[in-house]
Amino acid sequence: MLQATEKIVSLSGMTKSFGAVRALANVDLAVGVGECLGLVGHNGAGKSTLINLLAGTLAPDGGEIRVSGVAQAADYGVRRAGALGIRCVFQELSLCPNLSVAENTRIYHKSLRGWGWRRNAAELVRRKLDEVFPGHGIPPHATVGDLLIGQRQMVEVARAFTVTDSPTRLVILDEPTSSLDAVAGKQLLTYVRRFVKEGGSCLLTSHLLGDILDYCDRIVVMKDGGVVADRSAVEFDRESLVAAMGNVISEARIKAHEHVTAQRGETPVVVRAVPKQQSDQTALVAHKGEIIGLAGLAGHGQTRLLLQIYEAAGKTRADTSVSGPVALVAGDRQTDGVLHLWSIARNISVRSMRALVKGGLIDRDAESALAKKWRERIRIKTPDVENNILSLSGGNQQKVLFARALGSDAGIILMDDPMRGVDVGTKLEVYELIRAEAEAGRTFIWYTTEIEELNNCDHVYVMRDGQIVADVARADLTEEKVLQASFREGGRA
Amino acid sequence: MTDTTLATPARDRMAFLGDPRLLRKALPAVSLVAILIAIFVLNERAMSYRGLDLMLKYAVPIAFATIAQMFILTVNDLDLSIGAFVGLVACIAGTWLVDQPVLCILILAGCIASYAAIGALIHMRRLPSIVVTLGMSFVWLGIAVILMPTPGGMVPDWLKALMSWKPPLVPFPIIACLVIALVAHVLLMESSYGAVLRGAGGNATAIDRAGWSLLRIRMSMYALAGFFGVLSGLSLIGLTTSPDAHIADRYTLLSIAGVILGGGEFVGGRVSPIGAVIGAVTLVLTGSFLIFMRISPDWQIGAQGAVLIVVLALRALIKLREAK
Amino acid sequence: MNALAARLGNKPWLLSFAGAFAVWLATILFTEGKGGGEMITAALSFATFTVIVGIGQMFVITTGPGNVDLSIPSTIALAGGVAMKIMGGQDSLIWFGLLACIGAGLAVGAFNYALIRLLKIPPIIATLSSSLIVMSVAISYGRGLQIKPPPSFADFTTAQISGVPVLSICAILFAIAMAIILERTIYGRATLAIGQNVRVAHLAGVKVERARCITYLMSAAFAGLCGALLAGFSGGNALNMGEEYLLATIAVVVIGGTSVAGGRANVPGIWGAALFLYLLVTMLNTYGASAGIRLVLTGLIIIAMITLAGGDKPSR
Amino acid sequence: QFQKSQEGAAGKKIALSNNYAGNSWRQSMLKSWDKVTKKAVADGVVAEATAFTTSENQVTEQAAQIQNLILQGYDAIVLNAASPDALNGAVKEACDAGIVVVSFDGIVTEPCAWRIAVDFAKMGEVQLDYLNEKMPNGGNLLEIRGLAGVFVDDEIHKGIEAGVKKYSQFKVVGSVHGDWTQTVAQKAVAGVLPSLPEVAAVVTQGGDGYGAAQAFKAASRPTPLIIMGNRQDELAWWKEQKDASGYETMSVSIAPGVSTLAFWVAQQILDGKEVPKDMIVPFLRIDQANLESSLANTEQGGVANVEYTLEDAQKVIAAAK
Ligand SMILES: Nc1ncnc2c1ncn2[C@@H]1O[C@H](COP(=O)(O)OP(=O)(O)OP(=O)(O)O)[C@@H](O)[C@H]1O
Ligand SMILES: Nc1ncnc2c1ncn2[C@@H]1O[C@H](COP(=O)(O)OP(=O)(O)OP(=O)(O)O)[C@@H](O)[C@H]1O
Ligand SMILES: [Mg+2]
Ligand SMILES: [Mg+2]
Repeated sequence: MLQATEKIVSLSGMTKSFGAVRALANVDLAVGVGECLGLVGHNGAGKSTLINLLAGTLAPDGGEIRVSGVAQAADYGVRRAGALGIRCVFQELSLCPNLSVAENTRIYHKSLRGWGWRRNAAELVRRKLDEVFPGHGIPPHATVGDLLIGQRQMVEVARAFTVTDSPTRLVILDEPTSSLDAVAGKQLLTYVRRFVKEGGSCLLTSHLLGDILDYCDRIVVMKDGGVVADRSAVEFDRESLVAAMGNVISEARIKAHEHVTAQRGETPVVVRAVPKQQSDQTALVAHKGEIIGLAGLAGHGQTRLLLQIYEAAGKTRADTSVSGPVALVAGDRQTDGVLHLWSIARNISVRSMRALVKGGLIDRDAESALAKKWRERIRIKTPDVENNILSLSGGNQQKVLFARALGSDAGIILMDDPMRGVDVGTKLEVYELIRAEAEAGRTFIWYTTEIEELNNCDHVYVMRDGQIVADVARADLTEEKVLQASFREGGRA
Repeated sequence: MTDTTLATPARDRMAFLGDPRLLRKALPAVSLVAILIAIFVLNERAMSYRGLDLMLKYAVPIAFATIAQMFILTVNDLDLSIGAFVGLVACIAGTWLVDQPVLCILILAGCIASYAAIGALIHMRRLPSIVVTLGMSFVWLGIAVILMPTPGGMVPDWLKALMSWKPPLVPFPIIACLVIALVAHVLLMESSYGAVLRGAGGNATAIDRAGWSLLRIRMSMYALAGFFGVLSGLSLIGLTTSPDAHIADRYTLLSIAGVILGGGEFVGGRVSPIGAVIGAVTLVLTGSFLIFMRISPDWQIGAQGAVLIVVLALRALIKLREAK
Repeated sequence: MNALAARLGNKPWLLSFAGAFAVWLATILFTEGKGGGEMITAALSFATFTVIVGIGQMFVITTGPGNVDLSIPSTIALAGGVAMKIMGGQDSLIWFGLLACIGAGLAVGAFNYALIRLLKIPPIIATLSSSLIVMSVAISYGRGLQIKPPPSFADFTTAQISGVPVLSICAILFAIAMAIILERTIYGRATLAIGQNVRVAHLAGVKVERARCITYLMSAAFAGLCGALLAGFSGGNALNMGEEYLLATIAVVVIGGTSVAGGRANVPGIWGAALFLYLLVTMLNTYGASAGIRLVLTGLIIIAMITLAGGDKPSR
Repeated sequence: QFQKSQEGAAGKKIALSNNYAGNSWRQSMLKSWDKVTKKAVADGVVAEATAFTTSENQVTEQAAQIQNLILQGYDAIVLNAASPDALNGAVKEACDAGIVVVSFDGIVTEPCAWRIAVDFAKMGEVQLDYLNEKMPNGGNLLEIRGLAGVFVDDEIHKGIEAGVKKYSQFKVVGSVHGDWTQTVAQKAVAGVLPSLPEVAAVVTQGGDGYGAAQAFKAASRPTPLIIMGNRQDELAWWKEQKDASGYETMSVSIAPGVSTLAFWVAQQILDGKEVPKDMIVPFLRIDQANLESSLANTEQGGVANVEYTLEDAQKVIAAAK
């Protein structure tokens, strides 16, 4: 009884299966009042499924949900959860792209009605955005579809914290920082701390273990649909957390690359691109076999530069020249990556169809073999590559997009913050894969919002306001340098 | 050189503030103005109260039908039955409105209710709207044919009088179109529930997760479509003064074309009521334009197509310039 | 019931065949078995034309919402006229006539695509406009006069082998080829990918514009071919001979299990739906219902069938 | 006398409002109009006689077209209406603007307009009269109707119904809608044919006889007596059958050239002549005897036609008085 009063929600014996896949097996979880609970686990461990049960968007096969100690009936759903003050920011964003930021806020609050509802909604969300993400620069009347993915993420997070008639008691954030740059990510986590300090509760998942370790009070580790560890955050360090998740990695492997310092200019130039908005002639230059990093705050033209290079593939234009075929790993899965009606296999093979043609027709065996090969190589968690792609967890969908590009014949691979939602273990393996491919002659241009990832690059360009503002060699790379270039105001380079 | 390079980032920031969106919104109006100017050049008599009144009379029922179609398109469905439905409404009103107005209104209310029921069926069984409404188009037409095997019937005088009303200064069709556009705009674009309705077209899951009933939303949209379909049928017989089962067959295509001309899209809940009305009026005016150009009958049909293409090509030009 | 729906959901085309069979059964129950075979023969003959144009429309609809070819009826009229005029009733010119009708179709398709690509006109309005222009061309080219097909061509289009029309056999082979193209060629996959999401397809390396171009060319070419065959079958071309195919193509494509939202297509379903629609009209004609009742029942039966099948479920 | 008429109508503008151009009958109609009015304009009988066609066979488009013709300032509108009632609003508006409206073929009921009517019901009835003569013992009939919900279809059907009532030895065993389109008729007939008993005769509405013959042939059924609709292909087929086996039938329809009659009537009205509001134009009937001559006068692939002169028009007007 006493325990129940201090828990905002407690789940017990939660079970959920999707066909033959057992996503959750008898999971217990509780979030305390005024607590920030971190939920970690490998891709496909069952985090999002658990969150969906808690938010009421999925019905469990078995188990009990208690909110503030009250057992919920079988008709527990989003409406009930909402009424109880449970708000959720899902992994795959749920904003209406055709509506403005303010209108999307109205959708969330039935009480925003009558005269001036739009102004009230705009004011509500603007104030919350200012509070959570100072300096966000998102106009409340902008249409969400026009926003960058990071901005959309900010809007959705801010919206979850807005309050009208019923209080917000528990905010669930499923990988909220995956699309945010480092600065916005920190802003959010700082706000979360303030929120729990004022008596709110928070459930947070992330593959950035540092964030979890630094900002959560307690950490629950999931593995293969079950909870394997549940301890106070101070009892974990990075090493032990990773170990609990079932990945044994050595920091040595991360560092390994630092010794290899490729000399620039030894190989031919394969990409040269001047950003459209560049005021001088500074160009991004990539030599064959290099890994080029693109850094800077989210939304400063990195994705646009990648698309500029993508569009110029095989052509020579005044500002961009690209030699050889190009493949792209999208980071914004929903709008840039996933073909939602297709199987995993077809989603992988779509970029390589030409190579799979035998006698005028696509060879199905070869297609399936390609998919299976990549399932093994980057461990896409699925019983059958013929399953629909949406049956995969978010991180595993991202792996499919990796497989699509890496499995293709492209010599140049563009990556648009490709590790969104990919777990630690896989990330390290993919880093290694990328290095191996680069050594074999592939060129990578890699936009990332995680500054640590830049360590894998041979050369880094920092972008601001659509322009390249810094050009940093591997040897000179420091976090300060990148951040400084990202923020510096004043004279153009 | 320096000028342009310095200007770019600023313009980009402007663009972010919604500039291209505004321009895109203005495109339908551009087509309308272009065709109006062309008509006035060909025939200055058209540039008068009487001229506008004559040319635009038949735009009123089409505008209603287009708005009806727009409500359906908002939730990513397509209504292939609106033309037949308008025809049925015309026949129902022609049969009963004079003698038994109360009964007639009840029947028309029943029609609107059955539209809502179709929406519910489509939603609950997750059916492709296009097949269901195609089936319904046969049903509506069939009922109309049973009701009125040969054209005929009575139209109340007040309805005729309303549709041929000549208010001072501004011709009635223009007033009517403005009112239709504004009412639909307020319903869908300005009201707070309108945002929810459009949101259902943009991302139904998001709306569902926010706790709204998608069933209710779809039923509302279909009921609204039915309501505007009824208004279309009534205004149409007010003009023709007599109904006919096939009277509005063409409205199905015209209404879709009107919404699209007005900048609406087939999916994603991106529609514009004002644009839709402008689109409908533009379509009607292409017909007038043709009559003012004397073309041999062989090519008159084709010329209607050509006018549409020219009007839309104008927009492409503007878009192209804007892209640069 | 649910199990049935689930099974049909996996193979949506089965449903349209089941529907066709059911109406056929209902008809011959009424006639006490009389004329069942002949009815199937007639259904096969007439479904053939719907299938040929329907497959073209299917590819267009598959490329995504808003894509639909409204110029099919006019193309049929134009190409039928072109073919008959070039054949001029002479057996020796049949092949030229066939080439010409396909050529006429390709020309219309190229025009449609140019409107869509170069002038950025939404497909539905582009094909609507071009249908009007094509009709004018057909009128001024043929002046509304009917020209008879060459005897051998007429014989070929109406020939039967023990009750099975030769043309239907050809159309079945054609459908099989198209199903293979859809599922197993780069073009087919590209079309399916575009229909799901153009942007994703483009970023996944799909040649978007190439596939769209082929799609519109194909749809018009099939309509052109159908125009010639139809003129051969019915003893001459006519301006209004394609009118019924505007709604019919959309109907068979969608009833056959192709998704209007794009990205999911189904070739066998088109055959089933074409047979179903034909036999449905036959059934109601046989029952002798009045026109109004017939229309109402047609609508209700279509809705009932699709409701029985249940909704869109994600497939592979 | 001709001189005088020029004074009144010369300088006046006449428009033809047509709602459909997609079949050979309408094409013939437009061609006749063109031929006769061109000469009339050249002779100075009227100042202008332009034909206008809508892109779809739709009441609403034609109504809008009439509104625009009013705006264009025509003195007379010659009208083949898509609906007898639904254009009344537009026609009334035209009359109020002082425009003479003459409807033909598809006539309108608005009292202010003139009507050159065809007795469609009669067209249906004569088919039965003929059949009664040919087949005193009667038999089964198949009826091919037009487009459901259109008044012409209903009128002809009523005539056929009346005929069947009159001659009770006939029985309609099947009825399909052929939408006045050969391919549609062929399709519909092919569908019901297997379920029908022996058919002695096919009664039609014009334009679908050949399609019906094709359907009977495809089903390997004996060819019944099919009433034809004056189209060249039908007449040619009839001639072929006649030569081969002595096949006998009849053919009725309206001559597309009735548009020229309407033109002359409009001209007479503009000329100040007193013209009664309702006139009747006989339909064009072809029998076994005049088959050859009619066929010879009909363009390949066209429709049997008659063009009218001013004198013909005056006769029709006189007959109506
Ligand atoms: N709709 C579905 N159909 C079939 N299987 C599903 C479905 N949703 C999830 N799964 C499966 O359930 C398991 C758990 O998925 P879940 O999305 O909860 O993982 P996750 O821990 O959130 O992973 P990630 O870190 O990649 O987001 C996975 O194996 C996934 O493939
Ligand atoms: N961001 C986007 N959103 C939507 N559609 C897009 C986007 N980018 C590209 N497209 C579509 O892709 C088309 C260009 O595709 P693509 O270059 O693949 O065509 P293609 O067949 O390769 O042509 P070409 O052979 O000339 O290169 C555009 O016209 C557009 O329809
Ligand atoms: Mg997840
Ligand atoms: Mg390309």
